[in-house]
Amino acid sequence: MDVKTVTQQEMQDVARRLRAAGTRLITIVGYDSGDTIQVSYFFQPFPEGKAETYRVVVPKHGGNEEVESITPIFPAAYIAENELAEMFGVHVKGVPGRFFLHESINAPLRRKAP
Amino acid sequence: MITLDDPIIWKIAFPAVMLILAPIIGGLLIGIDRKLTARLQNRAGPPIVQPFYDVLKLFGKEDKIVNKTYLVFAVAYLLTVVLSTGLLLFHYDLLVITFMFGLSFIFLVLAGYSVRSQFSYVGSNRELLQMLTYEPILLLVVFLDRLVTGSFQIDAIWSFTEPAKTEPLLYTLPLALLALFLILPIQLRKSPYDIAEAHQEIAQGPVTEYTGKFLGLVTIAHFYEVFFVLWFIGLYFVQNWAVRIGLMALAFLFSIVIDNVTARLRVDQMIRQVYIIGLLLIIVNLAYILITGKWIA
Amino acid sequence: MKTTIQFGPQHPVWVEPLRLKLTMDGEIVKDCELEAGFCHRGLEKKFEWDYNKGAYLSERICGICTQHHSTCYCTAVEGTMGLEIPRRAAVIRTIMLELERLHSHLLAIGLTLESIGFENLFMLCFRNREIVLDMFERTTGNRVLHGINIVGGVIRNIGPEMAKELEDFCDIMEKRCLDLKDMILKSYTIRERMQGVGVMSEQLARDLCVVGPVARGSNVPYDIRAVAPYVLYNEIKVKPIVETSGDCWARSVVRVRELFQSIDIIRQCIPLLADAGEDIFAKSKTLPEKEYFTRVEAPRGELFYYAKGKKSKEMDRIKVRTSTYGNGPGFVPLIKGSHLADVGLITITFDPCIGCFDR
Amino acid sequence: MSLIELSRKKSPWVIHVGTGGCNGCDLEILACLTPRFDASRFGVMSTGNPKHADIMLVVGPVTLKYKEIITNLYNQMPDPKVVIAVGTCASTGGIYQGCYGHCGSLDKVVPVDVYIPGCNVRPEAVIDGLVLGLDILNEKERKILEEKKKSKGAA
Amino acid sequence: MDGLLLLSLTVLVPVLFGIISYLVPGYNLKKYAVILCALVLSVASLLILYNGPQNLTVESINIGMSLPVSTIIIALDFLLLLVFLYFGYKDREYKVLGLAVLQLALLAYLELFVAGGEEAGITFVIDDLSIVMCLIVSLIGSLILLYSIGYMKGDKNVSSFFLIMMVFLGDMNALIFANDLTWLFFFWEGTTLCSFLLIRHYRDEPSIKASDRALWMNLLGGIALVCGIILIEMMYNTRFLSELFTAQATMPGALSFLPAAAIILPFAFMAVGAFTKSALMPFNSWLTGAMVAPTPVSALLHSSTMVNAGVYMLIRIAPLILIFGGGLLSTVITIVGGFSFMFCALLALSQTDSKRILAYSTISYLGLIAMCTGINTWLAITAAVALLVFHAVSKGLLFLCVGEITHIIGSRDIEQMQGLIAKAPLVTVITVIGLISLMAPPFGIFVGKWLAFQSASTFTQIGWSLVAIFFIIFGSIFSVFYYSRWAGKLLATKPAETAPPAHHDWYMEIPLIILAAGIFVSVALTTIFFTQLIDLPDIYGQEPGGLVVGEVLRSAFGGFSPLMFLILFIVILLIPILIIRVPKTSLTPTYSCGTGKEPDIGGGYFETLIGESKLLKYLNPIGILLLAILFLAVLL
Repeated sequence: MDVKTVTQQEMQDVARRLRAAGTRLITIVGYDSGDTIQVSYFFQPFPEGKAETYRVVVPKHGGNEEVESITPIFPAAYIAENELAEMFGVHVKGVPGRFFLHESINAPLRRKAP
Repeated sequence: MITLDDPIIWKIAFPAVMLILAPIIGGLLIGIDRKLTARLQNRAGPPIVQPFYDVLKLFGKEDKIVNKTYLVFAVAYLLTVVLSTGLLLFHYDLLVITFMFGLSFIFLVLAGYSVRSQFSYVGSNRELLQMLTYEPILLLVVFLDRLVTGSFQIDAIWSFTEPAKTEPLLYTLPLALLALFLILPIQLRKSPYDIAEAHQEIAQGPVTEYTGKFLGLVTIAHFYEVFFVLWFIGLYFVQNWAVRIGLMALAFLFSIVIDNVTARLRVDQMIRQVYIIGLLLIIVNLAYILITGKWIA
Repeated sequence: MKTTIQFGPQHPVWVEPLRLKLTMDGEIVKDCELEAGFCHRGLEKKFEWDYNKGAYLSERICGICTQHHSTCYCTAVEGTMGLEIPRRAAVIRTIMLELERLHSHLLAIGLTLESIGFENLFMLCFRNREIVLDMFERTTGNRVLHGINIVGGVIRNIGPEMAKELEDFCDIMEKRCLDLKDMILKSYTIRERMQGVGVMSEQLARDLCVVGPVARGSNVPYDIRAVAPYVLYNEIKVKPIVETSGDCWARSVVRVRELFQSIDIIRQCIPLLADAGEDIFAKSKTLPEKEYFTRVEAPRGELFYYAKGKKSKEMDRIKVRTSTYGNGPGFVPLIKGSHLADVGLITITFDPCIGCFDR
Repeated sequence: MSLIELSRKKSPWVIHVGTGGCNGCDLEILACLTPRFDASRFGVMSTGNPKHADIMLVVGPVTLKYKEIITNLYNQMPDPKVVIAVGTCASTGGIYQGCYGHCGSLDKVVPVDVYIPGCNVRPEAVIDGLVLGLDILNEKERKILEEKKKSKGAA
Repeated sequence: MDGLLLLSLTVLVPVLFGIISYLVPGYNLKKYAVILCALVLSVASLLILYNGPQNLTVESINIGMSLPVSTIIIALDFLLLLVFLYFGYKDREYKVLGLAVLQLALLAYLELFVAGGEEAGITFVIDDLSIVMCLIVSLIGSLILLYSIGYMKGDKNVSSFFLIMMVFLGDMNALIFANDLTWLFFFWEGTTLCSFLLIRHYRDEPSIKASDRALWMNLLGGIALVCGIILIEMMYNTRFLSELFTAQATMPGALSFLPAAAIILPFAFMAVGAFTKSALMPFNSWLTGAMVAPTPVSALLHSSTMVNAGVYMLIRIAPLILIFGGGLLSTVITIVGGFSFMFCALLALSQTDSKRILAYSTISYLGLIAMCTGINTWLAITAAVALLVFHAVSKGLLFLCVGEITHIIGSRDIEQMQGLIAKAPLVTVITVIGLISLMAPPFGIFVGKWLAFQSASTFTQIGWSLVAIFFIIFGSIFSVFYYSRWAGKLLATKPAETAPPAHHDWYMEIPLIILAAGIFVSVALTTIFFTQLIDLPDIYGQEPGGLVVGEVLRSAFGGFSPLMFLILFIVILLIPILIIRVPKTSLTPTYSCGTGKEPDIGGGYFETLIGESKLLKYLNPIGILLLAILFLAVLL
């Protein structure tokens, strides 16, 4: 699988472009590599085409990481971004960030920096 | 020496015995209903006496109570249903019986309203809408009946249907009977019009908050209701006892079959359908009565 | 003042916990608020262990589409390893997937019918479903959680005798499904309740990227079996079944029609078993530090697994994006403005699997 | 055996609570009520309302979010009541042990009377468990009555 | 006892006390005047009941010198119209101005050109109907007076309020007894003035608007009435109601272009006048608007005085219509009444404001009464009188309850009344009794509906009978709907809600208790009431076998015993109330799907379907159409 790494700003443009082309959002996957949080966006061109993956790498700084939301562009991203926010303890702009988890649990998938 | 022909037997003893037997008959009918439904669904189903097991068990349970008001209304509901059944058996004025039966529903509705519970509330609202739906049809049938027989008294209706006098009411009011069949599912709380106690939407509607004994009382009231509704249908149309019981059985089977081949409809659909079809049936029947001149001013 | 209703987490119509807070005006729902997470166990964290055990864990994300979960998981892990599974394993997986679609759709149809109070057909659906479960029991030894997928293939073979039984099963099933179809499609009350209720327009379906029968019911022909074929779907072409009206009726009809599609696929697969070689699994390789994602068309729609290996036996990250997750944003706008009586119906026609949704 | 005790054994109304399992056991409970297994032969009725129920069938490990809800439901059930943990995860936590999102087995939250093991359980096992629960119902009622008598005597 | 004395006790004494209470300073003194007035009025009405029917002639009053009453009344009549003119001018309400001028002209025409010589006649008739009406006005009116002592405490216009209230009662009594049509017209307009002044009691924008609307609609009714009187004098050559029974109708030359059947025309005019006063369908808006007035005023308007005057008039003219062959007119009255009954009940269904619900329900029940007068048989008129009585008691009670509830919770919205039983048990229970008495057997309204149903079944033309039955059935069901919903709201409590100590104002609560007891007593006395107080003109004949047999009400088709059912009803509710004990330990919260959250409940008024804005735009034109049909029915 080939991944295109983009900046947050570029991601917004990409999302807009893909939306205009009728692409579907599959999901957003977060991954904590230790010192960065990688946010991967998976898209499926529709009706046909190969799935595309874009990745935004957010460097960690103590729980104050901010990720731009693509929910305004892709309404389908709402739950995924929520989950991203609550599982990794990052802030996704304009998303409440509490959906699945009990209030006693915080950012379970976030790892300690090595 | 009292013989079987003695009017006392038929005027007092028989109704009194039937009033005592009514919940048992009603319960057994529900048991048969559950068994038949199960068989229609390829299941073995509970034993026929299952409703009595249920009620007895409920009397052995703890009461979890929300407040006193709704319990009062539950008992009032039961007593009113018993009262209207009694009035029916003792051949009181049909109009009054219909209204008393309506009163029992009002008590049930008030019971549902007075607990401030989400499902009771919605259930009571729906119960009222159901009343709004079936009561006009019921009253119109009663009115048609009066039009043909010239009285609201059951005795008069029965003496009217004596074959010596004229033909059975069934011949003059066939569509009214159909209209009664139409509202039968509402009164027996069966699909497609069992919306007030729609288990899948609002738990048990107005009955949601009852536990233990009081749920048992409400269930007994339901037994009476089943008896009442079927007796009411059997009341009208024929004099012959065998045919009358056959008619009741037909109505009962009809309700079971309909219950099994339909989905539950929504409130608005129910109101629309019952009003349109029911009123149409009644108007056509009325026209028939008027045209053939079989009415008494 | 409005009525507020807590619809769930425990509610007679729902097998699984989900909470809808409904604000009502009379019978009409004015506002709907969704709360999930009552099933959230934290499985994505749990997946960071031995990749072989992961197959069993993935089955237990959801007990209805276990085959799809484990197939998708195994494919993802196999993808990171670059492992090619034997053809026979692919055929068996395909048969199992389609069997599972049968039972899942029967369940969904049955629950839909129960939610509108049609108990009789609900029972019929479950009766038919029992035959599928019997078939599972014959082939895998289990009724619900089958546990036959491992990384590299499957652990249970389907022999020639079993293939014969499968053929018979297809005949019986088809006949029964035809009966069921007749009963559902011709029932006046069902049509009355479902047509025009919970309409998801095609535009909304595309905007919210809903998947599976929900999307296909709204005239969006999105089926992973056609879009990105896996296991055997390269050979067995699948034409997405679509309905145009987008209401509860359309979603249910899609499911009913897919029953026959699945039976057809199973029928096509059975002859392939004969000349598919004898191996049912390939020996697995070491787990490289690579990432891979796979998708399968679960009964409820697109199921997505993202796998990232570590240089050990343990996985580094597994992300599960289930079909209900994709459909999740869909039912809230549909419930707004509907009748209270239709709330259960609308949600059930989405066939929500909260175990999947919350993980 | 009094009539009421007999009917208690003949009429178990169940409430089915899915707390966060995988659905497998939920489906088998549904299967219990449907034609093949038909628990309604024994008077079992699924009420979905704790206030009407005698037996609570709990499926799955109790998730943190569900903990409070299951206590609420349990408290709303009138005595005598029986709680049955259906499946391995309700009994012990099962495969989910160690996950952060749940608080382990059911008996940490409410008292459990019958455990039905199996991942997932078979419908036969569920029916068996229900039947076991029936005897406990009457036992519990006797105990409650005794306690009442005792407290009356003490007073 | 001297009838004249009693008459002046019921008519003049309230006016006198009103003036006294207006003049004396301080709330306490006013209070005693009011209490005294209420006492005298009640006693006087009971004495009238005891005294029985008689006819009275009042020609002049002796205060030092002899004054002819007719002249005084005519003078006052013109004065009254000038007052209307003044208010119309003051409020720039041109409808009022125009109508008042028109009425002035018509009245002048009546007095100058039509009125025959000063022939003497019976000026006041005390018969069974007027005794019943007098009892309603005086007893319920007195209770409302008592109640308003508590309610109006601290109001700055309280002096004029009491004055007008008492004048209103006296005026109403006079209206009831009046036999001379010109006098009746004066008292009729008097009620218009009093209600107008009471509605604008608060002198703010909405009250002034509402009062102006009430005024112009009632002036319209006044015009119809005066037209009716003119025509009666022209066609029947008499101005005494009692003489109309034996009058010979002749078509005067000036009206010879009308068909012969038009001799019924004056009654059509009078019926329209009655419709406006009773706020039946096209005129309903003045009564619903009048809800801005203080609650005792609403109670007075709705239960005992104003609106009853309309249906009273209908009951009065019903036998005349029958005598002079106005079958078609009766039918139209039936339709108008039934139409109001059903659709106002439907409108009430969409309301949340308790006073508006009551207002619509009043209109709907008045519609039912009007419908009965339209059916116009012995049974139907009996039903009408019964409904009039029972409705007055229940509705008076409910308005007073709403007033008290408003004092407690500061809102008239029934949504805000949820769980009131925990806060104010007494008033809530009384309200619920009032609500149940309006919908359920065996209370008075049910007796009335039952009679109406019976009489509709015998309605001579079967087609119209069916329409009447249809209206009765649907109207009743709708009423049941909104009343039980309201009662349910009052009763909806949370578990273990404790009541804060309620503040008791006995001036307000004693009338409530008396009226609530009155509901039960009135049902218990139903049979006596029917045997003793219903004496209808001979034209109706007598129900064969009589209505009452023993304790049983009996019609040609069936019968039932109100007393027996009342006892059963009380037993049915008392048994559980006495038996059920709720131990504290068994209290649980309600089932909320396990969340343990208390739900909000409310809403569901179908505004989008049957809201005022939706329905009225169709209903008002239909109402006007029906009025047009009414005249057509007379003329064709």
